[in-house]
Amino acid sequence: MLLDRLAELVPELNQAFLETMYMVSISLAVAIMGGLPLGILLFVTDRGLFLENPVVKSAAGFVVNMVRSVPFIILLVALLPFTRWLTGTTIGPTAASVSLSIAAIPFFARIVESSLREIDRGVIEAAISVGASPWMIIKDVLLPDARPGIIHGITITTISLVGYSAMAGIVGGGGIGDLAIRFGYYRYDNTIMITTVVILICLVQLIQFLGDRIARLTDKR
Amino acid sequence: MLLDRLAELVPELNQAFLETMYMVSISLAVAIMGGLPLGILLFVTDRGLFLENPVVKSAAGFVVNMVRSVPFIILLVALLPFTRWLTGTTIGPTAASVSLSIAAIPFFARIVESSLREIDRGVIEAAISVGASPWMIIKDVLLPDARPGIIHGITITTISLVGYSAMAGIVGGGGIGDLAIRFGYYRYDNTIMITTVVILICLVQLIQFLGDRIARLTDKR
Amino acid sequence: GNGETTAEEKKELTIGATSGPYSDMVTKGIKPVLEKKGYTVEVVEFSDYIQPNLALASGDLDANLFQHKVYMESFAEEHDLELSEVIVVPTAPMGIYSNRFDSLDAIEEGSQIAVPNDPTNLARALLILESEGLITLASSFDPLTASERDVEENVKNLEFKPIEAGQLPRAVEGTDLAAVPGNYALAAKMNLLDALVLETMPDKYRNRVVVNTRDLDKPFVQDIKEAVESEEFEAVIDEEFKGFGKPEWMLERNKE
Amino acid sequence: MIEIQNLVKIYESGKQKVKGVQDVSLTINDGEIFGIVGYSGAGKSTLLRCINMLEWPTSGNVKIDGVDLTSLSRQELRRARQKIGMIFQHFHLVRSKTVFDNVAFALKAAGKSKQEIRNKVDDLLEMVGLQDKRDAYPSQLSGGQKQRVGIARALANDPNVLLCDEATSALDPGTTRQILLLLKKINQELGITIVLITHEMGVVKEICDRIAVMQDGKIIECGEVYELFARPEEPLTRSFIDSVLQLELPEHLVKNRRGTLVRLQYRGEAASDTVISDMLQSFRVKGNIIHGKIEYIQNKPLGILVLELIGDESEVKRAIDFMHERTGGLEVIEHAA
Amino acid sequence: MIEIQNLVKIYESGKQKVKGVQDVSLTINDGEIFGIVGYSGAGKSTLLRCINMLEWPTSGNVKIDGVDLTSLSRQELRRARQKIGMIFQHFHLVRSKTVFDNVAFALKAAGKSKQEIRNKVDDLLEMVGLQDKRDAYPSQLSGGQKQRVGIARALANDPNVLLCDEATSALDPGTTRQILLLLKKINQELGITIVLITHEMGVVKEICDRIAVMQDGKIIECGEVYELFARPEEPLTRSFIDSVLQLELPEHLVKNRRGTLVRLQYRGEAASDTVISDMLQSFRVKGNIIHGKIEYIQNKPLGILVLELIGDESEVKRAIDFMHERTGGLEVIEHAA
Ligand SMILES: Nc1ncnc2c1ncn2[C@@H]1O[C@H](COP(=O)(O)OP(=O)(O)OP(=O)(O)O)[C@@H](O)[C@H]1O
Ligand SMILES: Nc1ncnc2c1ncn2[C@@H]1O[C@H](COP(=O)(O)OP(=O)(O)OP(=O)(O)O)[C@@H](O)[C@H]1O
Ligand SMILES: [Mg+2]
Ligand SMILES: [Mg+2]
Repeated sequence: MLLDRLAELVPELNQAFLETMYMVSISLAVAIMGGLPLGILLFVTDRGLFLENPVVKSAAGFVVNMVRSVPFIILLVALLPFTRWLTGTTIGPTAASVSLSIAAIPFFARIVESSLREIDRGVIEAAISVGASPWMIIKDVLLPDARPGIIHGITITTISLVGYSAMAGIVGGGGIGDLAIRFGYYRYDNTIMITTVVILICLVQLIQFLGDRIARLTDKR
Repeated sequence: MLLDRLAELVPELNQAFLETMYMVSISLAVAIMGGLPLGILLFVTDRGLFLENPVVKSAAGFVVNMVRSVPFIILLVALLPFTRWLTGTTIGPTAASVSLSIAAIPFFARIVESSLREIDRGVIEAAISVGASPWMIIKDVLLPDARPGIIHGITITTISLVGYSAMAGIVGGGGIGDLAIRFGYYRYDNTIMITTVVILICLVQLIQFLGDRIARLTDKR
Repeated sequence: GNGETTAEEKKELTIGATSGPYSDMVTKGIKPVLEKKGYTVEVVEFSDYIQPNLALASGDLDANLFQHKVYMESFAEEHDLELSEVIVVPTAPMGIYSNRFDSLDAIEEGSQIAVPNDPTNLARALLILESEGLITLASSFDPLTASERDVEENVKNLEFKPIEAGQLPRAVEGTDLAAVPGNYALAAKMNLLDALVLETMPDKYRNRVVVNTRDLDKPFVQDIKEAVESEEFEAVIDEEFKGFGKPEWMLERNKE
Repeated sequence: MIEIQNLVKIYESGKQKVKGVQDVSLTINDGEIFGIVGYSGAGKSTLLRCINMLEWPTSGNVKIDGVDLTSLSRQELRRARQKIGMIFQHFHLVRSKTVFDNVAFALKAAGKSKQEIRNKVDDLLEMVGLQDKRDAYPSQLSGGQKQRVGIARALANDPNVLLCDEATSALDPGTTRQILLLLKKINQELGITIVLITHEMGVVKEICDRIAVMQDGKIIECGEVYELFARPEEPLTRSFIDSVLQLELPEHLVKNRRGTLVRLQYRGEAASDTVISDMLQSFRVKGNIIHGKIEYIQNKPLGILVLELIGDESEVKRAIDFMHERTGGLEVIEHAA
Repeated sequence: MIEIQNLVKIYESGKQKVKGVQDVSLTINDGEIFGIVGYSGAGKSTLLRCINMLEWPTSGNVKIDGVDLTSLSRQELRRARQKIGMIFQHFHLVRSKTVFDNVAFALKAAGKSKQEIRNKVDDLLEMVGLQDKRDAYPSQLSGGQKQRVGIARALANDPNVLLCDEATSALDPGTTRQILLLLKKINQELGITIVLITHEMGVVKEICDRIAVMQDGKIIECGEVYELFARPEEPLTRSFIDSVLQLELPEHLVKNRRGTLVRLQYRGEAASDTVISDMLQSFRVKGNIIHGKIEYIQNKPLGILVLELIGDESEVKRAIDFMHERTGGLEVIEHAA
């Protein structure tokens, strides 16, 4: 009976899973594309670094903190016009991805900044001493050396996004987490709730496993 | 007129602010007390480390990921019996703090793990070579050397908690974020919305400032 | 929803509803009938009471089902929208539940009452309490922005605890009183008859299908209306939505 | 006594295997100062790190005073390590602890009391000349200062065995000498066994009793310092010794010589002989000492003198023959033009 | 030409001020190999780091070929630095890049093409003997191998000035010699100015033209290597030179001496004189050379011989007087018992 129930759910779970993957991938991609440069900016403009610039540093820090301060749901509403302009719709996974992405950028930026801080200053000095441009130092010294830390940060961000994507339900985003909430929370359907939670656990374990694996492979220390 | 309105709001904002502080402090304290040991455990039982133990490592990793996979709202529901047992109630800021704490522990644990990974292996070796016990290595080498990273992690966690605490509204937790959602979002009260968002931004800036400050002071590199 | 296609051709509908019985009602009761009429229907679930209207207004939805008349009107006014109702559907009555007190009279001074934190549902809770003489509401009371602040006189000094509506059934155990929307009470397998008091629900507080006024004359709106009026729909209600209070038109039809 | 038996350490990185140490067997006696020299990458650090099990051997074992370290429990191994001090090539100080706390850590690890720790650390810092940097953090120290903190830490628990990985290579000659004197002193007074890796043959000469020369993970030559300096067998050993005993004759000397250049080897007691004096007084040649280097290693002289003999050709030849007879080690470099 | 004028560098850590370099003025000529020596913590690294502005001076300035580096724009400073190679005391390699990529980075910084980079890096690796470690990561290298990567990187852009902070202290004597020969070669063939910090006076002796001795952030003595070795004025300088030229007479020699011990100084051309020979042939004393060390620095000999003179007391005295007359530097250590 339980199996019947589950069999019946398969298409729905399937779709929800795809929606989750869709939202998480988009937001992760945007978070990386936006958060990485922003995190680097936060780091290199810091005191004592090669692009020291208190004004830029404070401005970037302020923007990052501002986005991080606003509760997700408010951010989501505030972003609706932008979402509409960008995706042509304000509901569904695509629309949900917009706010997820915007929320993830500053989070990831902070994590990148934190990883970069762990780099040995001596190595940066060595790069400065060969006359490398800031861009080269970033590309060929900071990023490679912080890579294991950044990959850990990506893992943390991805898993946070999986969690956050459950909130996509507010705008009808769908996904596994939303399914769990819609059925498990609102409809007291334990079968779906447990199934979805198990799927989420597996997904997160997989993400963690891959993240650890890649971090280990790229860790040349 | 606007000023009148604001003056009228002061007691309410005040209470919400205190509620936020209350929830964030409790959950932060629990996150640190729980996440720090857990993060250390994840690190020291890893391959090549001085308490290498694949079984413990996998078990701890599994538990951490499990908690992280479950959407916050489901976690909150799942924890209701525990919350009631612990606090005697399932609504209000104290009850909300329980689920916030439980959600923050594994998050912070991963951040701690990530910071510890940045420690130079040679320093750990030096500690091993003087015959220090694992406990001493943790206390006197790992924690001091990872301190700036851990403090950054605490900043990130605190700011995330401020954001998450808005969800405390689900169980009537209150707080600034909830106020923003209830009045600003549901009831279109822009005065409250803007006021609360400004308060949140200030709060987050303050947390970031303090975090950066302390991290810098403890950074002896 | 493809708002741009001409009315005659429109065969693809997107209907929004809140998570729970109302989206189930669309999926199980309305969608099959519409599909027979040749429509393809997509149901979008929301866990929120603002987005379904905004999405409707923006054309992302063709219709939604989650709100009562008073809320719809206030919302439309507040947001300067042209919304119109299509037809009222069966709605589960909100009830005040308690594990501590057997009757409203037994309620002690200063008891805690968990109420929904969204204005739609909160308004209904406040109206029940007012009708039972436990509170009086300010003249400025507006269902769109109702909050515990609208309480003028609080006879038993009830302490209001706004929490998320879906959480209310779970709060019955932990608080003195809880105002639980009927749909969630049913989902949580609570017996509506256990309530200390149930909402006496005039039609204006029953949920209804709502569309943009500009669409009101379009065939698909008519088809939605027909679907709700169909025998099949009522059969589904009787089968799967036991305890939902039927609207007047349905009751009258049955009387005939 | 440290007994190393058939020690092998292979590093596996991906598919590649790098041989760190290949089948090394070695016995280091109690109270000995044992030097390890060799090219960069020869496996010296790896060998040293296997002695206190920082690097777990791929095969073979290490016994200290008869106890096989690979067989110990974690707890026992910890206790054993407290009596094996180690000075690292790259210092490895805890960045967030002051100089004082870095040294105190070792004592805390051994469970010493606060008072004991305070006194001992202050003594140690005085010994390495860092009292005034007591509260500085590693990042505020120069390379040599860091190295000295490492030395103080290694000596903190009065170890029986001290492992030094290029302990003085970051130090100026003055400090190096101080540290070497210190090592010698603790070696003699407390009987501590010292194993030291160094690149400076001067250090070997000054304090080692025996040395091992490593190449490609193997020990290619091992013996008493004097013996090795006096009669190196392997070309590598010879090239290392040259850095101390080498005499490079400036070209212009060879070119502008007026007589015959002979190289006279001093080895063992022969050095204190009066051969040159006797020769000069027996033959009619003028002897000009143009280059020379004599080292006293373990109180025995070892060295070379280059003489220019000016005089009648036959007389010079007789003088050379005379010296040949008296000493074994005479070599004619350039005959008179 | 590197002109350092009134350079001051003060580190501020909290309220404390640490003086790294205090008012140093110095001119280093083109094509010169300039050594800097001094105790650990004397400020050598700080001074060197001020030359390419890695450390921004607190006051004073540094001109290279007449250009004041403190006045340059970021862009110009970058270009200037490409022509100032630097070898770091602690290597500072990018951990996540292979040996090849670490060296290639410097060339990329200078905007070289892929092909050029490949050829040049391979040449450089061959030069420092690391072809087989081309694709290894820094963590898989021994200390000396890392150092050699750093050297290759510093030389990559054919710099005009090379700053070396203990470039050879992690290297075995064989590799050290190779690297020194290399430095000397590039200095002579390409006219590169080299400023090097070292703790090994042997290195100074072998390749430096001039040296500066630092103490407490100041230069206390500076001059031609031979001059400084021959006539050190400061006690610190003398103590450093001792590490190369020092003759410690083993105690038993002094105790068991049969005659009078005299120390004969070789300085300049005097060394090639026949004073000992003449003395021995003029007086009835036996001369036994028991210790000695002669170094050729910049092709001029500098050294000491210790002679034991055995014979009649008055004859010995006359012999000593004779030698006194012929050379300035004679010292009687111990008279016959
Ligand atoms: N972790 C590692 N992984 C792979 N190979 C390694 C590792 N550590 C050392 N090696 C290799 O092992 C060999 C021996 O290294 P080791 O550090 O013992 O040399 P060493 O004799 O101490 O050299 P040096 O004098 O330069 O310090 C080298 O070829 C080195 O590349
Ligand atoms: N970042 C810093 N903050 C504070 N003090 C510093 C810093 N760097 C160096 N110092 C101090 O400046 C002085 C000079 O240091 P420097 O590194 O120049 O010495 P050094 O001559 O290179 O010594 P070594 O031979 O040991 O490398 C030392 O007393 C050191 O403690
Ligand atoms: Mg080594
Ligand atoms: Mg230095």
